[in-house]
Amino acid sequence: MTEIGQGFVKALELIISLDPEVMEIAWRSLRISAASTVLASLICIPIGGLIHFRSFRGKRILINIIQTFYSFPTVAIGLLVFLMISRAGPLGFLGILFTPAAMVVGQMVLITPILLGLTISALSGVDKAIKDTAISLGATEFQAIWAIIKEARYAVMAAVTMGFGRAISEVGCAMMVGGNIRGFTRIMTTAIALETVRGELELAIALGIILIGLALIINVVLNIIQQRYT
Amino acid sequence: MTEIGQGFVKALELIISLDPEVMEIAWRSLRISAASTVLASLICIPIGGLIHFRSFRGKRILINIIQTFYSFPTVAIGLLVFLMISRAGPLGFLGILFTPAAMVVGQMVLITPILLGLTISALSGVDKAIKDTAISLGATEFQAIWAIIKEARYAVMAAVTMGFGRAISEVGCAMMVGGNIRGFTRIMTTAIALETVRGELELAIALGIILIGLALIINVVLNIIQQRYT
Amino acid sequence: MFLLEVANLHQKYGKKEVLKGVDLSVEKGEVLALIGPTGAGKTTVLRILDLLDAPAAGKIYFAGKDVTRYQRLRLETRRRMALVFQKPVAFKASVYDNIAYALKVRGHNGSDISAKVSSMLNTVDLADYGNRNAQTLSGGEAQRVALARAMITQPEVLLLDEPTANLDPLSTSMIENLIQRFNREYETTIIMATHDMAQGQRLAHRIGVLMNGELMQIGKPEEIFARPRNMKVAQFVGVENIIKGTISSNDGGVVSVDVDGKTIEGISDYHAGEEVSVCIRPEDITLALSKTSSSARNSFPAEIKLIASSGALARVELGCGFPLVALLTRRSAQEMGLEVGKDVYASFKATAAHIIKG
Amino acid sequence: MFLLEVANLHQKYGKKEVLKGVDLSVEKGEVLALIGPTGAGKTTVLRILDLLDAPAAGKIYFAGKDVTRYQRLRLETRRRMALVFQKPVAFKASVYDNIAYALKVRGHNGSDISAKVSSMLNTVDLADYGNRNAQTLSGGEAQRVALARAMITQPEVLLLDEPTANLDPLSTSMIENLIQRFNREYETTIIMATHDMAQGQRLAHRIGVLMNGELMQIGKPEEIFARPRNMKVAQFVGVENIIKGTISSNDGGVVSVDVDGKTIEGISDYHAGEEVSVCIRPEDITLALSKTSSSARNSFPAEIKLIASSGALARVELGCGFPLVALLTRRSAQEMGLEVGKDVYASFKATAAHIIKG
Amino acid sequence: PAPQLVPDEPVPLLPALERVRVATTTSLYDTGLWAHLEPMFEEEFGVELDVLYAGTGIALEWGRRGDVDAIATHARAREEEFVAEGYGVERVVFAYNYFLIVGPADDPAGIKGLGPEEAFKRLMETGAGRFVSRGDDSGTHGKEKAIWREAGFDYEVVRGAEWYIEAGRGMGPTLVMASEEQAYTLTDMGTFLAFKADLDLVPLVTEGDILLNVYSVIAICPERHPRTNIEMANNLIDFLTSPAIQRLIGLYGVEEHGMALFTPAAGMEGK
Ligand SMILES: Nc1ncnc2c1ncn2[C@@H]1O[C@H](COP(=O)(O)OP(=O)(O)OP(=O)(O)O)[C@@H](O)[C@H]1O
Ligand SMILES: Nc1ncnc2c1ncn2[C@@H]1O[C@H](COP(=O)(O)OP(=O)(O)OP(=O)(O)O)[C@@H](O)[C@H]1O
Ligand SMILES: [Mg+2]
Ligand SMILES: [Mg+2]
Repeated sequence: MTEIGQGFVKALELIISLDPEVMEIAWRSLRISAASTVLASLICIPIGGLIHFRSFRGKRILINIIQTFYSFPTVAIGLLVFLMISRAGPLGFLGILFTPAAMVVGQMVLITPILLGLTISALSGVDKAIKDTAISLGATEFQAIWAIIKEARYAVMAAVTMGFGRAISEVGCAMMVGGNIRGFTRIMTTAIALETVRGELELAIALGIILIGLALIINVVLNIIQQRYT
Repeated sequence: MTEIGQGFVKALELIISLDPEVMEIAWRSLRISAASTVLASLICIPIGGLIHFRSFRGKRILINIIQTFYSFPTVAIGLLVFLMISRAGPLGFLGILFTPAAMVVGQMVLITPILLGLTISALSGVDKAIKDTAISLGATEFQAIWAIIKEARYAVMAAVTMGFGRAISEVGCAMMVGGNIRGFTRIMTTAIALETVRGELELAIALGIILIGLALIINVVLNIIQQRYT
Repeated sequence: MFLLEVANLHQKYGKKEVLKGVDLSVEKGEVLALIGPTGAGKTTVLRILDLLDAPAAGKIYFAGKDVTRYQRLRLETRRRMALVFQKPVAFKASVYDNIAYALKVRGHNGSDISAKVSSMLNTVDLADYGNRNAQTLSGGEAQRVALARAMITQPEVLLLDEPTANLDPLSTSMIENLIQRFNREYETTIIMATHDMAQGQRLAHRIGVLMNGELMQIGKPEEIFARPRNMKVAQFVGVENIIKGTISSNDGGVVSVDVDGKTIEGISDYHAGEEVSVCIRPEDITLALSKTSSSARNSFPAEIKLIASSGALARVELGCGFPLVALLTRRSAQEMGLEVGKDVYASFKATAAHIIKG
Repeated sequence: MFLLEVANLHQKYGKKEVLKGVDLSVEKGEVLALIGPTGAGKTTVLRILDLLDAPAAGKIYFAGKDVTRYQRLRLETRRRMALVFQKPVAFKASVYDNIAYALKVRGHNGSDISAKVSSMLNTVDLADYGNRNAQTLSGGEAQRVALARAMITQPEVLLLDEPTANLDPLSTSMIENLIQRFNREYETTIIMATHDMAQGQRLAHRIGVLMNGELMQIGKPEEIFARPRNMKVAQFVGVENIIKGTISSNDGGVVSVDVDGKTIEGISDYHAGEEVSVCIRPEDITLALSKTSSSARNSFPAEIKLIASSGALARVELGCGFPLVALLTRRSAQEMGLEVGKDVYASFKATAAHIIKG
Repeated sequence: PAPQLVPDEPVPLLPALERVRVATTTSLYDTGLWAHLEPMFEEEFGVELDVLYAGTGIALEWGRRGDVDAIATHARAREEEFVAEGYGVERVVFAYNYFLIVGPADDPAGIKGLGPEEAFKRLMETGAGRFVSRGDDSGTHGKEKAIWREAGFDYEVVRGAEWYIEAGRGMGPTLVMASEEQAYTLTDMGTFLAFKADLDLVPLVTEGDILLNVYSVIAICPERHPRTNIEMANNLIDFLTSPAIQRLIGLYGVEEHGMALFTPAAGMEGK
């Protein structure tokens, strides 16, 4: 347990000294996860809205399948994305394997089921009367969906937060498609994993603490924005 | 990409031949994740209800912190639990390191923030009038919380599904505290990770497919139960 | 040509038949009130008219066009109507944004929206409420916001589901004025569900009585109130006196009905020997302290059983061989010194005795 | 001793003062109606009485005990009451489970619950609805379920927020009967918010008029209706004739009020020279075709400006130097052949002219 | 030098800098040797050297798929097979050191000072004490299997034994597990030294030809994968086998551990 204490001390040291490598890794983690969360949200929230809004055969089954993919292991997703973008794969010509772009793609794939599923369940929480009201006031399908999303904005935000959390905290996929290359694709979690297997537990803990600190700051900022604009 | 096709074939082969090792690993994955999800739910749903129900200073901050822990990397959680239960750690005397019990504990820690956070946001989706109605009909605090949870049962179920999904799909923590010991603590995700580092990508994919298949079966069963009893 | 017309509307929820072949047509500028007991299907009809729900069977025509199924037409048509729900919900937004919604979805520009919303806020007397969170309004305020939200586009057809159910009398009359103004100024066609029959009478050109999924009767308010088509409608529209009897003679349209030996005279085409019920609205019964020689053909000595006051009115229950309820102003009741046990004469005209079959 | 008593109740939402010192006390078995315009604070009072919200200031006593703050007492006290909300929500469960809820939380056993619920379902005429999903009920059905859910524990105090706002007249009178039965059979104390003043009059022993967070007047229904304390109450309780004038003389309690040269006589303690308003309920004004020698001290020749019918009544607007509205039964209006432009005599007693300051 | 693109290949989405990728085995990475050498190489050739941390299996797989330009591993048989299949140009040895068997200080099976084959025989015969195996088909695991074979046992029988634990993980975690369980294990020198401070294990068997651990580097065959940066891969091989770098490798670790972690071995292809 002393390691945890020492980890804290080390974390403080790293932060105070603005250790350039740590800063760089943290910044990269943030950028990659933010990018994948934003992109995935832009895709998933409208699609989730559409799935919620329309009634069609197999809707329950579709939602079931989406929820099932919550359980898709990150290593397996990493593997799939790897097979797609590896030079021998169908998207190999893009040449993005072992680059940050690959990590963004991987994380997007990773959090898509969560964003979709949680968006749908957030929207199911909205009173059906809201939908009826929007439609009867002349909203088109998309306008009505947007109205429902706005009603459920806290829960949708929670879904996005969850997606971001999953993106920034996962390691299996990032390792697989990013390659954990120092100075290029090394992010907080792959760095932690590396320090752990190398036995540098204190450093691993310090990085973990910094990651959590970062996440906290982001959460607080998002919350302030949310409260300002509602 | 042919690997994915071959992975499917391999998965089918493994399933049809009822490969004893794969079956054993799958069954162990299931048991461990189910145990941790059930235990964590029993703790988190009531606590989430309480946090939602009561108004107290720092509530928003607390929820913020809980949401922040969505971003806690699984390897870091694994590390913390490891430090607690390793022989030199404060709970070392339990001797549970590298046992399934340790993995259950690790997964519980891992999914607690998600279960708590999603439970709280599920409950926030419930019309405040439900709380007032329950209370005015003479419900005690816990009875009112229970009524709210029942109102939000789909969203709470979605939270539990999400927790289970995260538990069964994560690898960092399981690897760290379980140790991936063949025949004892090897579960689907650690097995996939192992096959991947061994370069046995087809086998890894086959295991991933089996895991998803399992998750799908569980989801369908849960759904049927849910529909039967509502 | 009718502006809005429905033919043979059927609706089902699960196995329950909620509408059983409703036909209805409304002209431009008309106010139609749908009245009927709870669960009759009023809300169901309004939802179908607003093209929110598709009927299980039947057709809807708007301005002559069949709009029942064609998706593209539906939005277009719906934008020419507006529905205020029975339990209006507010968007989680300001009052302003709630009211502006219908304009926003139609792509109006900001300054136009802002002008229209402010004027609408004035109209519904909520000028200071623009920035209030619409979720914290009191019941009546919320109802007014919902009305404003629907009216802001000046729809051709306004569908109102119990528009004043949550309002106090002052607000009610404000809203009623608003509805009337809308109807007159913009020739808005209005179809409203209400359980307040007096309201129907005040506002509507025609009233439809919906019961158990069937349109029992539709016509001018006077007609519905004075000449309900059958027993159920009679009961529902407040005919408290429904007296069973047998026609003993029909003398050129003036019938005598035998009720336990007493004779009530009325106007009807039914023939001698037919079983009928005589309906007399309580307000059509006059009470006098002595036998007067009025023009009323029916006059019975009666004993007062009960007096209850309700608003400006006093409700007097009488016994005169058969039970009879009379309604008069509280003032006359007081002036006549009516009290339980007193003997009076109850009289009503033959034209006030409406005869129905059965 | 009062069963329920509140003293100097204040409530704030944000900066808005919603209750400004309300004092109220209710005896066991009493029915009190709270009337007031929308946004007056009726719902706010009921929520505080049910101990759902804590007041910003003030005290609540139940059976003499201060229950304002003590947590343990609050649950115990709350279980002796029940509140039916203005917009009742149903639990996502069957009608049966909704109604059973209050018994379940009190730990009653299954067979007891099942017996009570079935009997309650009968009472509110929803016997076949036990297994229905409570979320799909029509407006009126939902309201009845909410009432049943509250009444099932036979609470000592029943708080009703607009209990019949969503109901048709038949259901309304059913619910009113139910409320009265409850009050009589179990001596249930009832406090209800309503905007239907006639309902208040029918059901309540006392009526409180709440306006803008203040209890303006409280008293017997007759008192409130006939002798409103001030202009706002007068307007609210439907005194349509409020005529400004100056007292010219006071002759032993009988005052003459000068209104633009015409003189209205009334009963009052105010002295000559004071500015007053004369309130006359429209139903207290009699119309006659010729000048009659009735006991009415006030009689003015008048011209009919407008006639509108509303239910059993006709509302006649008159001009006689000042505007005057009279209410009479439709039948009398017809019999007298009233029509716009016709000249009539409008008369009312001095006792019907209620004089208020200002 | 400008990036060499094969003309009929589509232009990559993110061309950016010229990058050379080498997949390296964990034991080499964990000692910090790569971190030491990487800047020197980048400085000398003006490129970005991406060092990918991998197990032997996945490193070879990446090589087969053309996702890296070179691999640096320590599993001779598999490397030779890789070259024979035509994926690699040539196996170039650049360093070696020794594996060792470590275990709890009380040494329940009494293997201290024995040869590796005898030690394993002892473990099998006495059944006293436990043994943690990497179990991940890594170079180290391959070596362990070879020792079992030399000792005269069928590996399938060995892994069925009750005292035999298959960790299925990298070297570091396997050492941690052995320490926690107070068991024996086979480890490379570099990783053991790196973890030593946190471990409750001592070296027991350190001598024996079979314990030799040879590291080699292989450039990916450009005929198989046209986009291989063969020029830089060759530069890397030349760099690692250059006398200056060989000398540095021979000195690496002396400062920190008091002993060299590697012996330079350029030209010793027969090992
Ligand atoms: N979704 C639904 N599922 C099942 N039954 C329904 C559903 N919606 C309405 N009903 C039933 O259909 C009937 C008609 O309902 P509707 O809401 O149209 O009545 P209403 O005339 O508007 O009554 P109210 O005056 O009480 O609002 C009722 O018996 C109601 O219970
Ligand atoms: N949560 C809240 N936040 C801000 N203002 C509120 C809130 N709840 C109520 N109010 C305001 O308090 C005032 C009193 O509301 P209340 O609901 O008690 O009125 P009411 O008399 O019940 O009216 P109604 O007849 O319309 O139901 C209203 O002006 C309302 O807008
Ligand atoms: Mg309705
Ligand atoms: Mg209210």
